Amino acid sequence: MTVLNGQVEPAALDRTPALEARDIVKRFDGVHALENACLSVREGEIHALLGENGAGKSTLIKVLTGIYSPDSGIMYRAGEEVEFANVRVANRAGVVALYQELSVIPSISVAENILLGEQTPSRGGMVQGKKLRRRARELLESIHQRVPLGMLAADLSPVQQTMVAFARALATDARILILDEPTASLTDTEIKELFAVLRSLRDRGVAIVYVSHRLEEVFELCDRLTIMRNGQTIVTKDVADSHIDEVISTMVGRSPGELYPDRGTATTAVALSVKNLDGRRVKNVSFDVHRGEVLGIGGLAGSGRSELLRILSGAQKHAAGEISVAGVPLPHSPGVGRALNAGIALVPEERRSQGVILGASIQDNIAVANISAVSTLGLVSGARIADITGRGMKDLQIKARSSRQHVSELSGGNQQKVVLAKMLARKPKVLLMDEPTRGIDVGTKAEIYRLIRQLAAGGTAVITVSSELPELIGMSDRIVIMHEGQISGEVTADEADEEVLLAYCYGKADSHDNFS
Amino acid sequence: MITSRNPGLEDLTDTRAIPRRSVGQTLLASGTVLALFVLVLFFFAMRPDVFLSFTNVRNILYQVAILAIIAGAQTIVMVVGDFDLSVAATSALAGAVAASLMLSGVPISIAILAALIVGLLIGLANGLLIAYLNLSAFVATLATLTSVTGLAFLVTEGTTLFNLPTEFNNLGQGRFLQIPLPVFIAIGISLILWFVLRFTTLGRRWYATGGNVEVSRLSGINVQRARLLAFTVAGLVSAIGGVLLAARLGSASAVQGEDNLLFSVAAVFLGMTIVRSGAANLVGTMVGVAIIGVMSNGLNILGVNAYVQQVVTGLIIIAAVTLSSFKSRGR
Amino acid sequence: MITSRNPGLEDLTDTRAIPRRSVGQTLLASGTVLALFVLVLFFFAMRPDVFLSFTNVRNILYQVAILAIIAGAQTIVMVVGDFDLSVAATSALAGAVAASLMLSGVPISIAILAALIVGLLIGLANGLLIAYLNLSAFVATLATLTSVTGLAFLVTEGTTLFNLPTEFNNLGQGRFLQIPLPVFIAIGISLILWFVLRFTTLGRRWYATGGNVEVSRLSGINVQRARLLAFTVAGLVSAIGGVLLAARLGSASAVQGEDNLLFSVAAVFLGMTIVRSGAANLVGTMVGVAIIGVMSNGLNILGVNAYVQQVVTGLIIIAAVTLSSFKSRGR
Amino acid sequence: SGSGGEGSGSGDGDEPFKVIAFTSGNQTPIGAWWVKAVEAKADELGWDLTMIQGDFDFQKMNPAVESAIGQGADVILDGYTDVASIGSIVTAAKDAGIPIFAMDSGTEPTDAFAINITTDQQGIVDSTVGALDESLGGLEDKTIMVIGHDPHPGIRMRSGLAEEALVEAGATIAGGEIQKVASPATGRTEALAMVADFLTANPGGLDGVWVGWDDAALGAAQAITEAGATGKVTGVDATSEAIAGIQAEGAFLVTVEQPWPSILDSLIEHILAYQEDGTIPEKSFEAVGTTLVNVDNAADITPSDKLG
Ligand SMILES: Nc1ncnc2c1ncn2[C@@H]1O[C@H](COP(=O)(O)OP(=O)(O)OP(=O)(O)O)[C@@H](O)[C@H]1O
Ligand SMILES: Nc1ncnc2c1ncn2[C@@H]1O[C@H](COP(=O)(O)OP(=O)(O)OP(=O)(O)O)[C@@H](O)[C@H]1O
Ligand SMILES: [Mg+2]
Ligand SMILES: [Mg+2]
Repeated sequence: MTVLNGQVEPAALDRTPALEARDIVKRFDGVHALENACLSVREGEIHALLGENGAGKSTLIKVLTGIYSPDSGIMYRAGEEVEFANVRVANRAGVVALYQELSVIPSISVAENILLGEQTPSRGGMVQGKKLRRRARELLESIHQRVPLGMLAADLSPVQQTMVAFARALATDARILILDEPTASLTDTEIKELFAVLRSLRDRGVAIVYVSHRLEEVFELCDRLTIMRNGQTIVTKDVADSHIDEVISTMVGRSPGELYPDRGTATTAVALSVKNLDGRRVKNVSFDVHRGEVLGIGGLAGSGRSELLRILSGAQKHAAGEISVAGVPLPHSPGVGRALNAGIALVPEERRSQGVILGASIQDNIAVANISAVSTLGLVSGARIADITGRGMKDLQIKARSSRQHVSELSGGNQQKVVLAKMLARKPKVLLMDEPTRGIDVGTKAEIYRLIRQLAAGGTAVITVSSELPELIGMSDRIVIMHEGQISGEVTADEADEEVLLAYCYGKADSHDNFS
Repeated sequence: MITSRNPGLEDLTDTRAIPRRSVGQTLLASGTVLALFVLVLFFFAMRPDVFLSFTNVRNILYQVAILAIIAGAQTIVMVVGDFDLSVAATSALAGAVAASLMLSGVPISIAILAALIVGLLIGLANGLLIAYLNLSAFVATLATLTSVTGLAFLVTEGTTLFNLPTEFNNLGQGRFLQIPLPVFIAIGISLILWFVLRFTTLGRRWYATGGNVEVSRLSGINVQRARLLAFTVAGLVSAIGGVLLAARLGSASAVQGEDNLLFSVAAVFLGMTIVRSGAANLVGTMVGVAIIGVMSNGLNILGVNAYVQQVVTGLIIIAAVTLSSFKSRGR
Repeated sequence: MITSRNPGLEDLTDTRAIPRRSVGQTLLASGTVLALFVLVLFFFAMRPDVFLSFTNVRNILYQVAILAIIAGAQTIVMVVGDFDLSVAATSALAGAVAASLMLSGVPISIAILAALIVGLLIGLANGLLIAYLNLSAFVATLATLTSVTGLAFLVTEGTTLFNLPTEFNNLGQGRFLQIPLPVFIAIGISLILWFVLRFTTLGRRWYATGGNVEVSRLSGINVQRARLLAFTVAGLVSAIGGVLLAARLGSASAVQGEDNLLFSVAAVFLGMTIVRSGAANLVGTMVGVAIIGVMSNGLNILGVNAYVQQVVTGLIIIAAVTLSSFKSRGR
Repeated sequence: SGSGGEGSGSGDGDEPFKVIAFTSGNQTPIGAWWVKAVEAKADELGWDLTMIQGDFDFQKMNPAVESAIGQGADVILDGYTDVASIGSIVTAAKDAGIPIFAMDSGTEPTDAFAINITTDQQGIVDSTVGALDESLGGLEDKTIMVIGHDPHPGIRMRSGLAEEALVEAGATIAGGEIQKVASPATGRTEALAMVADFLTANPGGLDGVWVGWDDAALGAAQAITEAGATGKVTGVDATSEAIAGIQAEGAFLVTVEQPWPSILDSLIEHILAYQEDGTIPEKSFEAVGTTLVNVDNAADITPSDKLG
């Protein structure tokens, strides 16, 4: 591996790159988001852009598409120096991006979402409605999606929203297509369809930049990769010449340990018991979790996992059923406050809309879930907030300038850690985590797995929902699978393999016995 | 590997087969429209001889015509997700400018043109402050409201300007087929705005911007220009309303039509409840305007004391909106 | 404990070691505060003999005391991310209730208590509509504004009630150490609100709710109760302002202090520009109130024509806010 | 007298006569005229004048006036500001021992003022109701609408008197009570809608509209004209628009001219007497007569918005 500090490997220069960025510097208020970042992508390749959370990938993309103007650095489009004043200019130059965690406009229809702005078919300022729907349908069909065109985007599931946003990116005649963690909230069918589309685009000569924390995907899909660390480009090389461990160690600047820590030994004391729970999407669910146990919950998108966790955490009302913590039954639909006091804490699925207050500081975010803990007689103690924040930031290695930095300025992974920190400060008996590693880099993932284990070792019962089967198998002691709101199967981690789990995911509950 | 289908969604093999609710269905499903019907029925039951008579319906239309225009302006701004507190002040200034120019001998058409340009410029100023200098719409238009009212006082010298040319007054007081001209003008402007919002790329851009500025910006919409245009159009339309109000009253004062501000906002809010997306929309606004018009006319006809009317007006607005929020929560 | 470290991370062993900006630094860094200084300097330069004299400063304080209280109420509601358009109307009704009870022989303290309860109940109604029935704060308080004004007209029978007991009037007109009592009361209420917002769990809950309702709910905050409380407190504080205004003027009318609505919103908005987070905050609001007070007093002292004053007021608000938006964009 | 202004007048002994003048209504044409007229008089008489304009915002005006009082003055001049709204000023003036000379500042005698000269409300009502009576050929069984505006004490008082007079003359009050306009800013449109709606609900059922001030009367007249009805409208104020309406001989029947310039003149006389030797007027309340403006004398009347 040729590590050239801040330099692109000479091999990359043999053809005129479709898009090249050299020595890009971008600072925010003292944060060096990019420090001599370089990227060079060729026509007809899928180019992975890798790096841990906060490495500067999203910032680089925003510079490449004219959203941020760099403090210094040069960009070339097909060998010509360019400056993109705004997104439109970049789009017209054929550079189009699907941005991280920004997808659809909820209040307008699917078709309108797909063909926004300059893409809207029009004549003389008038929208051509028929053409709009036809184009939108074609685009959706090209990614094998069937979403009603007239539906409001607000009514779509998260998966559908991502696919609609992807269709929008395809609507532009992109010569350079940049995708910032497109698969973070997708399940495997969509991922496969996405990959097929990306490959066919590549074959048509489109240059694709692909950001993902799922390295298996990168090795399956990409031709070359660029690794960033702390705002700098560390290396660009062919995927064929790379090994996954080496990529990881380059990303994090040290050699990777085991991704999944060793399992612990669960006790037999029941921490959480759920009996005959019924809700909108959840039907007759019963199970127990023990102290010190890690229970994984799998299933297809929409199978009701998130709703189950939301009911358990008191965030959503339910129709019937009983929940008890350490033998003590909770009142019906207790509300989040009482569930938290009883020891159930939820790390929700949608970080930005449910997990953190973006416009508030890290310490204020942590305080929100711990108001009673940091106050006496209704008065809040700044020292105690600083104390639990300091501890949380240290324990979870939150990367930030200070505890007063706004969460909106943190990278996705660090935002997720803030959510974890605020809930862990409650010292929950039962920790519910909905897709806790979505959008999180491998290094941080390993940290979170270790943290989960460590919590379990301390007696916490942990329930994690995940759509990634290897993750489910790797970190759980026991796995239950949901199908259309019901538990369709349960296996211990030792006997789990992906095939069995998949069968349960589709509700093929033929084989096993031990349903609770 | 997990493979999945679209969650919880009926299998929609043909996307065109989705039952689209017709406009009629949408309207009937809305609590706000229901509230309007209830009001009409109530007043009709109380005064069957009068309330739905031709004269009275014409009366109602005449009384709300200018509010409808101002509410149309407000709708556009609220489509892009902002507010305009200066609509009524702008309309008053436009009326005052037209009147004062006509009184000083300027031809009617030029005076009207000047008034419209003044409205347009105020809208432009609002738009620049909000879209390009990133001021909050609330502060910016609050400030404009203050300054513009001051200007209107300066233009009118604090008095009521009158003795406007008859042809000008006819614009507001003339009739065609027994219906006052302002009603036609209000309908015409509403249709144009409805058309622009619904069928033009500009309208789409406004809705996208109002739905989510950031996504719109990242999708290559020039959101700054979209917002600028929305405020400019609102200024222009408000000015039309103001000129018409001056013609309708045959006079112009600095505070004329002040209550159109709050009523226009109320109308748009009432109208927002009739669509699923909760976005401002012209049909809804007109329903809101109708509620306000019917309410005030009906209470007048019943001879309800003015102060009690005010109390009741507030309660009816709350009832209408609550009704539709129950409805939509039912989903 | 987790052993891996994030490379390239400053060792944050002690987060408290982060340099904290002092209140003074924060204030000085803000364009809005700068605007206030510029205004003060300008008027001082124009009339050095008068503007900063004890009498005039006292005058300014006296003139803004009640606005400061109402703006405090507005701040709380805006902290939870809402608006209250009914603050001024509530204050007028409270003053009217107190006055009318006193005139009918009810003891002063009971009359005041009743007025405060009326304010509290209006706030409660707003809160219930908004937090529990999910009405938009804008519509709900717009409706309350209308109804409450109607009630105030009914209570005063449209007139100005006067001849209030001297002890009552002293509350608004008396002095202590040469400073009028309302100034002390305004300072006291502001301090209490500032303290509540800053140091109590309730304040935290309000800020969290305003930051993101859903996140707050999922963090175990009873957001409905938080919003209900915010509106209720705002109603109560507005009522205090209203009672004080009645005592200050020695009279009560239905529309008394109407302009406190727009000015209170303007003050809070001006104040929001002084903090990084852009959230409503009491210190900022007081800076906003000061800008409004200095501006209006200064222009009066310079003998600026009333209409021109209005024009200039709008321009100064725009200038102040623009100044701070430039500052913060510099980042 | 006067508690000694700070730094005013460097000459010994004969400091200029210090006068504080205030009005709440400077955004009305009459208010604007008053400000100019008082300033002119002060110039002429060599007064040291402090003029405070309140713009109906007592929260702002009262402290300004009181602080001027605190700085000392000989006389206070109140134009058009209801005694009800200036309780705190009255108190401050009493404490400082400064008399208030007022015009049109309340409808009843009060010891708040050294004198308050206003117009004779009963006279206004008598002449306007009389004109209606004459024009309609008697008021017996006629339906007359009375439009008032409570916050203005003058309008409120004369509306009440008009209601009494009309009932006494045998007329029916349309709607059973005085119709109230809520805001002066929208008075004309409110009155327009009120009359239009009443006419629809009771076609041909309105013989006349008695309105407390011209702006709303113009709206009422317009409603009658538009409905093609025959009723007559009376107003008060003698604005140029009302005078023009009367001259057009349409629905607008009469209005009333209130002699503000001569009232101001006699108020100044009283002040000069006080300046001379501290004479306080004998009566603290004076209601002067007004002129009915009808089609015969309309051309000779100076409109109230053209005084300045
Ligand atoms: N608007 C901003 N203001 C201040 N700092 C910022 C801002 N945007 C990004 N940063 C900082 O810049 C650095 C790079 O962030 P960026 O979002 O580019 O990381 P990333 O590689 O995309 O991470 P992830 O994988 O978590 O998405 C981070 O330290 C982040 O805190
Ligand atoms: N078809 C849909 N339409 C609208 N919203 C949906 C749909 N499907 C799922 N959602 C939303 O997504 C969230 C998760 O739903 P649910 O609990 O059923 O799914 P899940 O098993 O967690 O799957 P995933 O979160 O991966 O979609 C819910 O809050 C739900 O409102
Ligand atoms: Mg990123
Ligand atoms: Mg989920």
